[in-house]
Amino acid sequence: MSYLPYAVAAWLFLIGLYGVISSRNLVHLIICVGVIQSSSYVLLLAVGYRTGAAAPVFVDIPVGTRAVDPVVQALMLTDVVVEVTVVALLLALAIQVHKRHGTLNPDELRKLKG
Amino acid sequence: MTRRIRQRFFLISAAALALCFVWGYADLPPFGHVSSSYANIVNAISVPQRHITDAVTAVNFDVRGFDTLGEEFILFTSVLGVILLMRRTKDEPAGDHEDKAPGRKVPPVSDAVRVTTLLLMAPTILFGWYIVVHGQVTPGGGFQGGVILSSAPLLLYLCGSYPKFRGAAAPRLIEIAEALGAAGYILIGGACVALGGLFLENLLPLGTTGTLTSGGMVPFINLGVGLEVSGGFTLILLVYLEELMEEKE
Amino acid sequence: MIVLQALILMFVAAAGTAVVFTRDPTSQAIVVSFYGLLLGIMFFVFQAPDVALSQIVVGAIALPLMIMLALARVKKQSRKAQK
Amino acid sequence: MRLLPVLPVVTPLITAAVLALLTKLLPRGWSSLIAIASAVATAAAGALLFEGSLQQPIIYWFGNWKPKGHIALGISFAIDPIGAGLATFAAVLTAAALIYASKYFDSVENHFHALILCFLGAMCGFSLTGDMFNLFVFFELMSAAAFALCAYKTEDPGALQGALNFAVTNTIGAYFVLTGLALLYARTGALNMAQMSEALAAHSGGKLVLVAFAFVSCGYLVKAAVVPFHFWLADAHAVAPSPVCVLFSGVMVEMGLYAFTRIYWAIFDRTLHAHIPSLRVLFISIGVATALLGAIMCFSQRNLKRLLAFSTISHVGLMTLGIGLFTAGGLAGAALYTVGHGLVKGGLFLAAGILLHRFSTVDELDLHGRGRTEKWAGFVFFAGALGLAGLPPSGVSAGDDLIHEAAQAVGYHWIRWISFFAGAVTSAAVLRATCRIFFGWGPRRADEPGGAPKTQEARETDRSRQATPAIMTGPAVVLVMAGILLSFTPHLKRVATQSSITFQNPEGYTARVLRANPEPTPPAPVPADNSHLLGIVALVCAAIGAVCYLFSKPFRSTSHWILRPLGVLHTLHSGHVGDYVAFLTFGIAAFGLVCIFCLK
Repeated sequence: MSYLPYAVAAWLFLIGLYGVISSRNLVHLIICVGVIQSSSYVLLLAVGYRTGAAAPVFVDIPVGTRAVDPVVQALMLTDVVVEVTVVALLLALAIQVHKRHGTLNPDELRKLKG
Repeated sequence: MTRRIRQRFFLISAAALALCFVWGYADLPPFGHVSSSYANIVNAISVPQRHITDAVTAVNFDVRGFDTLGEEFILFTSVLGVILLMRRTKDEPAGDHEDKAPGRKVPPVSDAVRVTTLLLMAPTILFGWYIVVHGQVTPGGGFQGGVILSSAPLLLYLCGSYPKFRGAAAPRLIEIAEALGAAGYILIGGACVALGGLFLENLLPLGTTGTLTSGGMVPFINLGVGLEVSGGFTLILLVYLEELMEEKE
Repeated sequence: MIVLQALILMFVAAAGTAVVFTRDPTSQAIVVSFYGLLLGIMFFVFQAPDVALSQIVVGAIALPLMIMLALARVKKQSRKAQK
Repeated sequence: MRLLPVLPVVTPLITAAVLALLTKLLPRGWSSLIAIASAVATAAAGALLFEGSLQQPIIYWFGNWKPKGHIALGISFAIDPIGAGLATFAAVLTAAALIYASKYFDSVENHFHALILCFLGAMCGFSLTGDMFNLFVFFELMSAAAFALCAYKTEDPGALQGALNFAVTNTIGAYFVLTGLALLYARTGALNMAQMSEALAAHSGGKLVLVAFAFVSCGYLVKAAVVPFHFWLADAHAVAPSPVCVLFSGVMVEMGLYAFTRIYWAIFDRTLHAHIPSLRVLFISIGVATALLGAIMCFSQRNLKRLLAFSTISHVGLMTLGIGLFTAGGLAGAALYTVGHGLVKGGLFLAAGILLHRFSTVDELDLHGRGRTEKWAGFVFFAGALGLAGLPPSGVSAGDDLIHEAAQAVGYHWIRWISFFAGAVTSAAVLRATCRIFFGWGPRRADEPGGAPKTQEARETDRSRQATPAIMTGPAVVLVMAGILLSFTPHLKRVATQSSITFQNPEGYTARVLRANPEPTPPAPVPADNSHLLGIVALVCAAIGAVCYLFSKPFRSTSHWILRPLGVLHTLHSGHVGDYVAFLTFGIAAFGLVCIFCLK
């Protein structure tokens, strides 16, 4: 267990990369970019976790209780926003690509060779 | 490169990259045993010094508030970007938009669906609002609540009232709300300077821990973020919806 | 607790792989929404309720919605082109 | 001083929000006026910060969260002359681009100006911040604005594809940065650069630090477009609107190099200092490969914007050589080179934009002889060729001098021949295009078997194209003249060297940030003013090469024969996003393995 989360993070990164290079559809490719992003969630989450500690919300627990890392969680919140905005931009691009090229297959987009 | 060459080339590189991952990650402290004095200090000061019970909110809106300012502008920029990318260019035929083509058939929606979705509207808005305002007390805050709020106009679409919504120039109002939210964050920061502090320095009275007004300027930032996020997401979804509806067969 | 954590991590890894290998975008939109939900549950299990909430509203709702809208737009155009 | 350090970031951002707020309400022309004013104000604030930080670097803690017991809590700006100078330069280029665009991109509804201002705010924050995660946030903000701006001409299929390649590769690069950052946080428990540096120095090394170094560096080097991460650059530049290209080429790409340099000196130097000789070999190899590949690809293009884009890649390689020396002189040279190159390249892209405006094409052969009426654009192209070759009064030559001197000091005197070659070839390519377009020299038809195929361009301007208004030629001429006369600025080399010494002082940096303890930096040695005149030779070679290429058929055939094996390079630049990501994976894996095995 002590290295499983890290292994999952690494796996998600690599499998997402594989999805991107082997994709035949831009929408699929964009979702794979999202999978790469989720690797960073898992890694950050694992880095911020403390065995047996509580969530850093001191409502029902007294101040001073051992809590997990709030800083990392704040970073992850930013990360979530970054992901969704990047995906929104990329999907908009993909829609326009389809409008102009009539295809979403990256193999058929050869406008920029050389 | 052909597909096969690309895949082989990638697999070799990925194997090497996997080695880097293994070496790097194996050197990490075992899971659950990472320590950070930064985190410990933040956990220790969030309630006594800031009267904020949710330490994550304390980091996001107070200690590292400037990051969140950047984050708001990432969303703001993306919204502008999506609007820019989806705009109608001159060479496109001015499609038969539903407000320009009154004869367009509105998809039939049964009264039952209409009533249910409208009934869902109120709880959605309430829930979103609840999540926004309790940001410094319980998990949640401007971002999470904002996204929930942005799903309300979508319900309108589901129940077929979207043309009315659009007709009421609501998108324009949402644009204004979004820009105000983004500008508001900077204005709050600037107000701190005007009050004699540094940018984003929390100078307001801190209030009673656990109430909606605790945390000094945090509730204000929270509201600004909620405005910006709900507006931003609504706009993104609206642009996508319009794009979907503009070309009818 | 540890068993639960290990299980959810395994599920996340498996679901991530499934997202990549679902080649048809429409089915993928459903798989990715499930994946978003799983990530949200994982955040809860690992004591990150704030992130869990935003992951669920974004990963299980907003993101799949955008993907569906984009796909619907693309499909409509393809149908039009075929006519 | 309570507000000034924030101004370069918040001025453009709040103006962007106001512009979005007032869209449709402002009369035509006002939004560009407001945007220009905002960029000028940003430049002024940046210049004040530059002036201030020359005396003493400025540390600014947001929200007044000062370090507690030497542990940084809040986010700090750590402003030194190089960062402030870069922010100022970004604002100056933005102002020029906005002035150029004011007449033709003034469609109030499309948020063009607001996006450019967000882009500027992000670049300023990026160059001033002293916090690792804040750097990432501004990196993403910069990227989000850049992706949208790149695809501005949505009616051009190429623009969408170029923007998509750009967005996917850079986003993946950003995730590598984030992964490296998470590793560093796990080891150090800090996000502030100074604190990370201190924690790493206290801890014995280990592979984690090397892997984190590789991921973070490569993530930012993707933005810097060094080989093998360069593929997206030519695609993005070929399709983006010309004023946006000015910012992409002139400053955004250099931001990637800046970020690498910053994190190396602020975080990793105390841990990796003993390995500088190995790192030097690594970065000089990358730089040489980038410079040569860019130069060769540049000469074989016929699309003017793609030609300029590959020349940017080549010059980025030369800047990489400068910072890859890991000495104050090298960094100072790279800094001057950045400014000199950015000004010249900005002018050239604007001139290419003028041609696109008049003739709806930037294809060199289609434009053959048609540019005779466009005297000013021709002048800019000619002057730009001088600037790229490194003719002495130019900023590029000043940078070259410093880099050569620094290289000699650490035993890499042959680097001058690389910059000679890259300067001569890129300059020859621009001269060739100038002679063809503005003088009508050379054959009208192509007899070029290899080389890049012809491309179609979408118009980027509307209204009448009968004449070119002064508002378009003005910024182009001013930028290029500033670029080739930059060396006349007094104390240029001394200020640059002094700033670099401040920059490369990790102990001083940590003391300033964490202990508010200003350590005086040792004064810089006055650099010898020995212009190596190599630029003149490069220019002469470039001129001879260009003229021979245009008039002598045997010369052309020979050069094609020599370049034929390089056809494989054209095949590699396939425009396929999968290929690009495969190369990115390869590059990062190779960089990582080299770090692990050579820097133990």
